[in-house]
Amino acid sequence: MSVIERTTKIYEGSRIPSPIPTTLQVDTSKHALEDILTINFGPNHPSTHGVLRLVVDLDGEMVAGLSAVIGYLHTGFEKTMEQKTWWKCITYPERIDYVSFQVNELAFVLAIEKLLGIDVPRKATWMRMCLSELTRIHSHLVWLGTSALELGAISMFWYTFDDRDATLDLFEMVCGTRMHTRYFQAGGLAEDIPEGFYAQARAWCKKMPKAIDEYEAILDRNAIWLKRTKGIGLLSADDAIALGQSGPVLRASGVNWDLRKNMPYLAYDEVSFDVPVFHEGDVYARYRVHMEEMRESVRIVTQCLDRLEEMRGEPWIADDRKVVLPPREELHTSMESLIHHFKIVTEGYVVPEGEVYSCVESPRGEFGVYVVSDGGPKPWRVKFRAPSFVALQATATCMTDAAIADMIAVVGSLDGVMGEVDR
Amino acid sequence: MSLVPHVLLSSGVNGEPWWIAIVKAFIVINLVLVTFAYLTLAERKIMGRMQLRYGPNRAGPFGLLQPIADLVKLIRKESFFPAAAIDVLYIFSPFLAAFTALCTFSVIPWGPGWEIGGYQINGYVADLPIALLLIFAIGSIGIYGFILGGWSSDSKYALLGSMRTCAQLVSYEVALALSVLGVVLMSRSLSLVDIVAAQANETWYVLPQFVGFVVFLMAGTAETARAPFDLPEAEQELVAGYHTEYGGMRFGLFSMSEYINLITLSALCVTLFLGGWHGPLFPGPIWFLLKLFFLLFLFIWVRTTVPRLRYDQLMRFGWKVLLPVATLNAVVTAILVVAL
Amino acid sequence: MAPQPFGTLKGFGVTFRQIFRKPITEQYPEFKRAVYPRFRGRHMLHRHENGLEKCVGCSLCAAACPSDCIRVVAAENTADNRVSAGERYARIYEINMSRCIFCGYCELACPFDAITLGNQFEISEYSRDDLIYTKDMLLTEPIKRVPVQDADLFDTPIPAYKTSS
Amino acid sequence: MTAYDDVPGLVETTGSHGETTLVIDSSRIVEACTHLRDDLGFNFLSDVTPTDYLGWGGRGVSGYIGTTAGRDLHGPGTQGLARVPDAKPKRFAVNYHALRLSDDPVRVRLQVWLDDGEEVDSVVPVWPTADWFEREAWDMFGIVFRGHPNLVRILMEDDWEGHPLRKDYPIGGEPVRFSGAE
Repeated sequence: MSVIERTTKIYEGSRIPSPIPTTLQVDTSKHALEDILTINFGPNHPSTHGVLRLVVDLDGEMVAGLSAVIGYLHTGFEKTMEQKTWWKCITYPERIDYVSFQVNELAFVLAIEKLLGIDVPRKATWMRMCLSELTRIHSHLVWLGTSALELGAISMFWYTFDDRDATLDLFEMVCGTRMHTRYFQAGGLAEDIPEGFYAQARAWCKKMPKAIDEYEAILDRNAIWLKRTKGIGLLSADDAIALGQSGPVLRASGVNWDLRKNMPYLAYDEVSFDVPVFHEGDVYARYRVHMEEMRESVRIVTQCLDRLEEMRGEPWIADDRKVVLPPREELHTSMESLIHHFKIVTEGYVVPEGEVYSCVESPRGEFGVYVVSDGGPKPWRVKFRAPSFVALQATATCMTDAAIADMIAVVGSLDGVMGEVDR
Repeated sequence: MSLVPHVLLSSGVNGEPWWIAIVKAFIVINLVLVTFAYLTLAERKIMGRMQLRYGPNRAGPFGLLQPIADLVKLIRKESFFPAAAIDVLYIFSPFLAAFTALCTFSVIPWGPGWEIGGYQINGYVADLPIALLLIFAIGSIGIYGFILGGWSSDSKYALLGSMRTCAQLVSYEVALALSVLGVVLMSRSLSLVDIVAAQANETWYVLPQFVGFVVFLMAGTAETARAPFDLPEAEQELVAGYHTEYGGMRFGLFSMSEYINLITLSALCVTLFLGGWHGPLFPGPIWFLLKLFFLLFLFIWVRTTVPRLRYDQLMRFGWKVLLPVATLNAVVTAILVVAL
Repeated sequence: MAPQPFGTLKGFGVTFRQIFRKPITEQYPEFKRAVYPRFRGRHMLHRHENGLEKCVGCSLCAAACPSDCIRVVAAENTADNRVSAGERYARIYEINMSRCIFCGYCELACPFDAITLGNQFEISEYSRDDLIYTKDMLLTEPIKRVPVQDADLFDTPIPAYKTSS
Repeated sequence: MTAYDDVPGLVETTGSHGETTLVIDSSRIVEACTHLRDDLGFNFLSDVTPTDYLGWGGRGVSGYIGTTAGRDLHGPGTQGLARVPDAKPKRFAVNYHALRLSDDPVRVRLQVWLDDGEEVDSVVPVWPTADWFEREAWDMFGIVFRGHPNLVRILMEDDWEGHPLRKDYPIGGEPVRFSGAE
């Protein structure tokens, strides 16, 4: 990883507002206070990605002060998970960031597996990668549709959601639900891959790049789109790192950092893909990163499919009777299997004492799970490191010299999912 | 007789009786209202097809009863108003907007005129020597409806919306007026009937006045607050702009006046640049409608495709691009008209 | 970057082309999209071919439920009242569907394949009380049916709990 | 392990599961963080996570059986409940997950132990991203970060009482709704 030399200067030094990093305060020397109009954007507003509330001080059309207020979707996931067994907890992380469900589940399952020290069959690893990338594309499509909608390009929403539906079809076929699948289990996958998946996924892989071309035809060269996104919401590489940004926001600021590349998990070191990096640090760069990442993800999915097709008939979950539910057909023949089944379902499997931090590259950046186990069947503490939570911290820094319309564009480009922010 | 304005008495250059004008005005208003109703349906249908969906198709065959269903819904809604609103202005503004919008159509010519039962019936409601000015004048009054509505409803979003409306409409009015100057110079008249007649003799003004035509369309888009210049009601920024606090039929009136302004503007564009009702084969009104629908389709198409401009970009575009271009166009036309 | 008027026009071409494509809208109440065989929808309780219920009231599903939406009260089968094939049967079996997250853990947990998540997804009601499904409702075949994709193509080589054991 | 010997206030270095944990004296956390950032290149703070260990080790826990590494039953016949987890020094642990965002990326966890009511210095001057994390920690656990620019609640309402993620915070008594048939 390295910070790529910028060809154009974004801005000098750091712009993190002081003393409070995450709120922009009205500069009384610049703005006459009686001209300031304070407005609540949200929690109910067409373009706040759910329930984000921005308290904005406006000087005419310009944003003079801003602070983000969050917590409207706080549902206490972390507390709830302390009351459930590890097995049941797997259904929770995906509901936190409901757009990148599968990746969140992966992070949590990886954390459990790290504590357990369990070996995962390679088929499960590759399928996990495949589904993670599908999730990434799904999330980026939702992002693209809604962000374009917020800038007024209404049609994009329907085009992206068409392809998103095709993506979700794959999830429905494999996992049984279109979102929130609980398909990844500690030790591997919940079920084998259905035979029809390969063909449909391949057809999807063929279709997707064309669809991305179409999106770019609408937006990429559109004069208004360029005007609205270029040079807006600037964030320098230093500021992005200092503010803990990750994922597309960080890569749009010129930092070549991708957990899949730099700290590979699963089998990301065995597939070839590029990490798109743009150095402008503005909304347009973030848009470009999202578009390129979708292309790269399609590449990864194709490679995963190639490998998965070779692995037909291989086991998809570890044969560890203390953790994994015994095979279905054994329940009627083997007493021991039935006992294990009952023990795992009622008590849950126990996870050795320890604390781990496991992180994956979610569509929004570094999604981390910090898990403490006391050796019992329930987690002692679960904490999610939510990339959107961090991304929203950067709103004030990005929002220098911005108009209301820019604010919408910037908040959209930071790609916050409120379920994840508030947890 | 003395109660009837002088305008109507002298309306017909061909001596049309005044009561025919009133009947015609009634018919035209209703036709415009029907066009408005089905324009909303057409917009939703066309946008739907462009967005891979059907658009409304449940109310009646092909959703043809949808406008009526919408009307019934709007009328049946509670007509509340915010406690802090200035109620007189709050209630008055939608009516002002709707009234002025309906008024302006009166001077648009849509046919050659016919003689039925010995009576001369002209293809317009009124032919004024200053028809073009009248449209702009009444249109400017209509802006008050939007501004007052947003201001009096005592909501910050509505206030921002009316601020934007105010600035945008005033700015683009200038470019709009300048863009038609070339046409006026070429036809040497402010009367729309004369302008149409002049185009029938020479050529459609869209060819010699192409720059004026483009500027007119752009400024007109801004004037009617359509995408990409729909900042006064930018949903993603200002929730609904100046009519955030309006509901029921009052909102319906605002919405109606916007659409009727769009229809009027397209009709004006047809009259000024596309040869009015003239065309081969079909009778005049058909040609008029065809050209009108083409322009309306264009507006809908634009709305489906492009993102919205930012406020300062909008202002810069209006003052720094459209206005100089329109001025230059007018000056060049003036020189050419005088020289030739 | 300078504005690119022709780039802008390209977008117009894309939107115009869509008019001639078939809309993706599915006319829902008349047309129902076929769900995949693994789809997890409304719960169903099953019976053996001889009419006895498969559920033996072991409460494993209730234990497995992450949202605690299943309530089972078991009772002993007697000679003159034999309900299930096992020793006990579920005297009360309720699912609060407004809490259910359709994770499918109950069907994974059930050792007798007595409960499965069917393909029906049209389960909205006007009242929360109506969403508390009792045993009778779960045992009867649902009135609303939805089409299902070809199971041979899409299901696992080893048929799991979706088919009867 | 030698790389971290110079970290100010280092109490001990532990490692498990391929992760390094540096236990830091709570009064010197800012020094330690500054050292980590400036001298060791840990420019990126991933996460700040407190954990409440109230009641930790109150009951026996079973070891994990059946790893590839072997079996650990803690003595037969005990149901594997003979062992209690290792005792923790104080009630709260605050974990800082730092990352060296460079070509040789390394993660390290700084751990600070606190008693109830004990305060710790804010690391916002070191890593600005700690701002919301520390606010969340205050909100959820009631840990006071000295010198934080704006230590107010972030997820809960401003007038909320208590800190929900503490182990002694009562959890809800909302019953699941059933038909009530007996």
